[in-house]
Amino acid sequence: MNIEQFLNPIILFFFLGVLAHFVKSDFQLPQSITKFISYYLLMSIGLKGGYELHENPITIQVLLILISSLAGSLLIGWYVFHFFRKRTDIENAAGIASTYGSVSAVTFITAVSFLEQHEISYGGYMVAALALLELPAIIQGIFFVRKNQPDQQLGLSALIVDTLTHGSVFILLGSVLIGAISDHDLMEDIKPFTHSIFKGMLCFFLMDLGIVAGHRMSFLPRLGKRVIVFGLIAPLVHAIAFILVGRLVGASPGDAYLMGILGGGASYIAVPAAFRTAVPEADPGIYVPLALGITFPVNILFGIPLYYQIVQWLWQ
Amino acid sequence: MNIEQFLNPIILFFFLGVLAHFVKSDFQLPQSITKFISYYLLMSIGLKGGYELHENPITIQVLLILISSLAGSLLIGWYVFHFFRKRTDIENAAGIASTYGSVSAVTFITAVSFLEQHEISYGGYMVAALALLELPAIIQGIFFVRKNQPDQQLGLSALIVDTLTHGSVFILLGSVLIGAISDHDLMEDIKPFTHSIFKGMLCFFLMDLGIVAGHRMSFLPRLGKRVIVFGLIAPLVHAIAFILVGRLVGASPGDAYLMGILGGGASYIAVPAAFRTAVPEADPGIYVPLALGITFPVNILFGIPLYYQIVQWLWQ
Amino acid sequence: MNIEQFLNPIILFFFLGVLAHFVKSDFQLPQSITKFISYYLLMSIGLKGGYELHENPITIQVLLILISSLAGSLLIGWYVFHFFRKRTDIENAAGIASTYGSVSAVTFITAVSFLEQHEISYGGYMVAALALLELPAIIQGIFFVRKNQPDQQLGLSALIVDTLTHGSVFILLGSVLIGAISDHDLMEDIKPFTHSIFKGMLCFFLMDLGIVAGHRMSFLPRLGKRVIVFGLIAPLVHAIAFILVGRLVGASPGDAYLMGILGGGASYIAVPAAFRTAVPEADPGIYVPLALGITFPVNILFGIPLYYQIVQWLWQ
Amino acid sequence: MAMAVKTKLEIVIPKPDLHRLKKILEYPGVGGYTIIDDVKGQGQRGEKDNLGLSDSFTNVMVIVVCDTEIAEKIKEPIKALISRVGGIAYHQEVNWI
Amino acid sequence: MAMAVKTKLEIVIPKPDLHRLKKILEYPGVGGYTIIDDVKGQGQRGEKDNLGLSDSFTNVMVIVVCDTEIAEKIKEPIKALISRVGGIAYHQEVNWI
Amino acid sequence: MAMAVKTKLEIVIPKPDLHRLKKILEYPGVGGYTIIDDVKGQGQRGEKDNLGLSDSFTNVMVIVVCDTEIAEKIKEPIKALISRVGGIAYHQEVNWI
Ligand SMILES: Nc1ncnc2c1ncn2[C@@H]1O[C@H](COP(=O)(O)O)[C@@H](O)[C@H]1O
Ligand SMILES: Nc1ncnc2c1ncn2[C@@H]1O[C@H](COP(=O)(O)O)[C@@H](O)[C@H]1O
Ligand SMILES: Nc1ncnc2c1ncn2[C@@H]1O[C@H](COP(=O)(O)O)[C@@H](O)[C@H]1O
Ligand code: NA
Ligand code: NA
Ligand code: NA
Repeated sequence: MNIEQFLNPIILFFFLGVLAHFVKSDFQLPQSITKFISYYLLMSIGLKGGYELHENPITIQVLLILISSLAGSLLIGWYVFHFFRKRTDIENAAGIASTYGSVSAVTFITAVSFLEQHEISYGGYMVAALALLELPAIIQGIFFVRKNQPDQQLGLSALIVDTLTHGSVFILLGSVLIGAISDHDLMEDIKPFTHSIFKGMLCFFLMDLGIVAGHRMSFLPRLGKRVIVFGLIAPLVHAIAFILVGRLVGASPGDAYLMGILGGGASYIAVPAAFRTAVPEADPGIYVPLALGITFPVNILFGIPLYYQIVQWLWQ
Repeated sequence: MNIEQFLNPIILFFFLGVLAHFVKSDFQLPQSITKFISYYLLMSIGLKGGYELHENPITIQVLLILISSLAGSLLIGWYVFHFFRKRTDIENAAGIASTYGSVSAVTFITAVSFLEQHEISYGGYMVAALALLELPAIIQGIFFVRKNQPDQQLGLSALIVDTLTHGSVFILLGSVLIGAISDHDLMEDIKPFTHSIFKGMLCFFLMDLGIVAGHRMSFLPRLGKRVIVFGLIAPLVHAIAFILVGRLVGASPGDAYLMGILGGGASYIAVPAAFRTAVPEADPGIYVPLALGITFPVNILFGIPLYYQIVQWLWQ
Repeated sequence: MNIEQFLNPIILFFFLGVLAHFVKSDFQLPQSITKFISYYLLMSIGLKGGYELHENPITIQVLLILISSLAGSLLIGWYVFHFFRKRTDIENAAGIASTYGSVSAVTFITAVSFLEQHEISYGGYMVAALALLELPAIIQGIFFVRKNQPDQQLGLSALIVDTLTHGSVFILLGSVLIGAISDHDLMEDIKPFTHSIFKGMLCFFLMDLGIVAGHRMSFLPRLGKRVIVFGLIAPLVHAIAFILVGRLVGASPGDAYLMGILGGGASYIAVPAAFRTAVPEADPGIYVPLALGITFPVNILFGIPLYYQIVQWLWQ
Repeated sequence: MAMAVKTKLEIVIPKPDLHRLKKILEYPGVGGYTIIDDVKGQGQRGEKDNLGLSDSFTNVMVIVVCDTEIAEKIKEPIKALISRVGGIAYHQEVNWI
Repeated sequence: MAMAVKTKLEIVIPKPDLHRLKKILEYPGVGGYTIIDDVKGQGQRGEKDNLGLSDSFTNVMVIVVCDTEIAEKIKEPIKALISRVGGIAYHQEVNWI
Repeated sequence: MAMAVKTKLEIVIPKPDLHRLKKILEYPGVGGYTIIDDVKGQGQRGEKDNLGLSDSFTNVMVIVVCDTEIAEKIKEPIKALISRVGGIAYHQEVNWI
């Protein structure tokens, strides 16, 4: 296996953060800084996506990519729910289902910087897809819970508004929009902020996220072996399936790669936020550690280079 | 009317922030980040002004600009006080008077980036003027209150010290000074920080300010129609008057434009800070929403391009 | 004497911060921002050191520099302890000893940017030395206390782990490591973050540190004249001694200069952190004000240019 | 209102549920409240370390001083909320200055 | 001083007025205080949301534990301050450890 | 557990010593605690202004609600900790909701 990722400072900083937790370092960024940098990253990637969306209008091809990704996301949510339904209570099964059906913005951002470093292009609509695919699997998961509790209303529109206005989704969508409609000359002035310092900010952010992941890993022993094995294998299976679908619908290598990242990623920001509101009975101490403590590291360490090799091999 | 401002990402991010408030998004930057970015912006603009102050020594021409701006600022404070004196209590009339007599640093910064984008030059002393013009209208407003309360002392020197040492005034003045005396070669090393990422930081800051403005707008219904109409029209009138004065004293187009911005802007940082200390009876729930919820958006959305057209027309 | 440092914006911002404290300005950065920027600075300098460590492998020459600096650091700790042992209680004597035996990361960073501005090269191992030299004098100081309290165990390994995992030491060491092993092409992408905006961030940080220094200076009157005179003179003596040793072991001018900075610097981050844990009886209100309120300003204002002249003179 | 005896309620709940608590505190007679943002904690539901981006591991503390009869009225809905989302609440008498 | 009964005062005031409160707390016998910075709140003067740059919409909470006679002495100036600038204050007995 | 009378302990200590306090609070029967991070203060050992990078001038406040017998048990080690590292602690009765 390629060791390239082990020499990538972005990845190394993530593991430095994990290490900080395990050696009980008091190195820790205040939550305000974590928020600042995460919003910065989402704003930057959003502006970039919007900018390119403007350049390359949406085609049938693009619609196929979006629709098949949406279908795949719901399919993952559906099978994961039924898989865990037998093993845990309904709320937590739904939580895990939404986690894997939804997407991971940070994995996506890390993958985009991997693509750029290999000079592979991708469509700006993929960033819009990132924002939009956070939602459906969340709604589906909450629906699974509610249909078993006929006394509670689904409150679908409230739920959609809630998810779309969640801080991280909101700024991503807003930035895509601003990127798409802004005057391009004026956008140039922002690039030193959104582009030049981006990778450094990402290093910094991942170090911080590593600490959070380390904290969440301490919940893992509670989860049981089966669940952990799922967290290790599922991202790879989902990602490869999405890449194959990308091949079938005729996506470009870069787009198919990012489809894999969308499929393989597990959400640990939008899902807990929505579930805390809609299904407070689901325990974030289960689905967040799974997504952030296992699936995220698997994706950035092994997934990102592996999916790339698969794409190269399928498109050669 | 020119729609250019509607395609300016800086402005769009402000309105994204306002929107975040109204759709009840939980997107919100911690106050520590707001402080950090605002100090960054003030430091950057201050260094720039100081640097240019050093290059272009002060002339009679410049003194005329400063003196006429000072007179204009006091005149605004005087008429606004007497206008509102009949409609509300003395403390709040004074608060509104100081708000409009004083200046808005963020409007100024946004206007400067508008000037730069249109490649119009302006004098570094205008930044010094920004810092210095925060003060007189505040003192005048507090004087209006105190002369009606003969038992309380004016404490003029304490008041001046208080305002000049208020965080945002202090860093602006300090940076102008450092910019003026620093070795120019050493200043070059700081430019990637103070110049390159400036516009991006401004976008970020305005998004955040949009949220604050949104919050403050919820106070507006309490203020009454008359007051709101005042907040809509006053900035345009004040700005145009200042630009005309600029024409009379022979200012350059860039300087006159910024005089307009100084006249038209309403202070929502230095004034509440000073009034909380000196006149705690004045309600920041009145003058802050007026300045930030109405006058600021009017200025950046309509004022900034309008004043530019007026300047072009007057100087053609 | 050369007034160059008085025109250096980095230094001027430090004194602007000190001034902010003394004029009772409410200008103050939240602690979260202070942490963010300090971690940023340590990460940047660490990556840089690691990168260069990778380029220039360690030689006998380098080992000589490291060993003589280590010896010097312990010697300082030893004599300072015995000097203060007669004048104050054992815990505080040990605190001051560790403070001066250990090193000051911010002084080092400021000195590095001084070197770069004068285009003098230095070895990446000096950054590793900075990280490693924080430790020995701390252990020595704690040992002085413990050997007088035979009932308490030294807990040496716990102490080493504690110091090496202290936030600021941890990120510095971690970044040196990542800088040394990372793919160099990938490192290039991070440079706009770690290099271009570095000096500006340093200005900002020093302004903030100036405020903290101002606060700590208010403890100084308690310390007595002798202690203050020590804080004024010790850095110069230590630094010059270290530079001379550097000359003897055949260090390059840049390396010897930084040896001087290591010797002359007094620790106000790692030492209080370690002592709060290991010797809570020592009063940080004594050794922190001494290091931050006196020795640090002496070093950056007088030391940095003076040591440079000495080096030039010795190596000419 | 000097020296009147009042009831002080202190409530710790997960930050994402603050809006639910605020709704309860709209009860007429509750004159106000104070919010200490972003507190950490340890309880039956594990550690809240105030890390991460979803506020799922962050608490807030809310302090309400009101008349004792009013406190009696809002106690039940607060108790119900806590049993659903986690947290604690307790009350004491205080002397209003 | 173990187990002594003391009075605990809790005061919430606008952040820009903290220096006025600190001056009151310089009263001899007040051994110390603790400040919780940047709290939010709701009261008669509307919402304090801890947003913006002037600290005008930010509160602080101050906790003072002192002898009951001392508390009696500083109550009046605190009350006067609050009636001028807003906020609340109340006190209780506590057992000092 | 409704309306049970419990003891509330409030402890202010230097932030670097929080891990010591947490160890005391591992005592069986202490069901949980709440931590207010980064508080400022004034006491016998001078001002804690929450500035700087070593947390040496920063306090934390910890709130523990537990049965009165348990509180009696942990009081002594808390007192010993405070006398070593500084800070204050006190307790009161509260009514658990
Ligand atoms: N006994 C306690 N004393 C003080 N705070 C507590 C206690 N139990 C729980 N808490 C707080 O309430 C939060 C939620 O508690 P729980 O729902 O039991 O996990 C914890 O994270 C603590 O902040
Ligand atoms: N009944 C209350 N209970 C708790 N805190 C209150 C109460 N009333 C007011 N406060 C706090 O005191 C601040 C100022 O109150 P006011 O001056 O009434 O607007 C509010 O923002 C709250 O933080
Ligand atoms: N009388 C008091 N009332 C409230 N808080 C106090 C009091 N005395 C001390 N403190 C807090 O405890 C911390 C440490 O106190 P000390 O060890 O006495 O310096 C102070 O910084 C305050 O936060
Ligand atoms: Na997925
Ligand atoms: Na004005
Ligand atoms: Na040293």
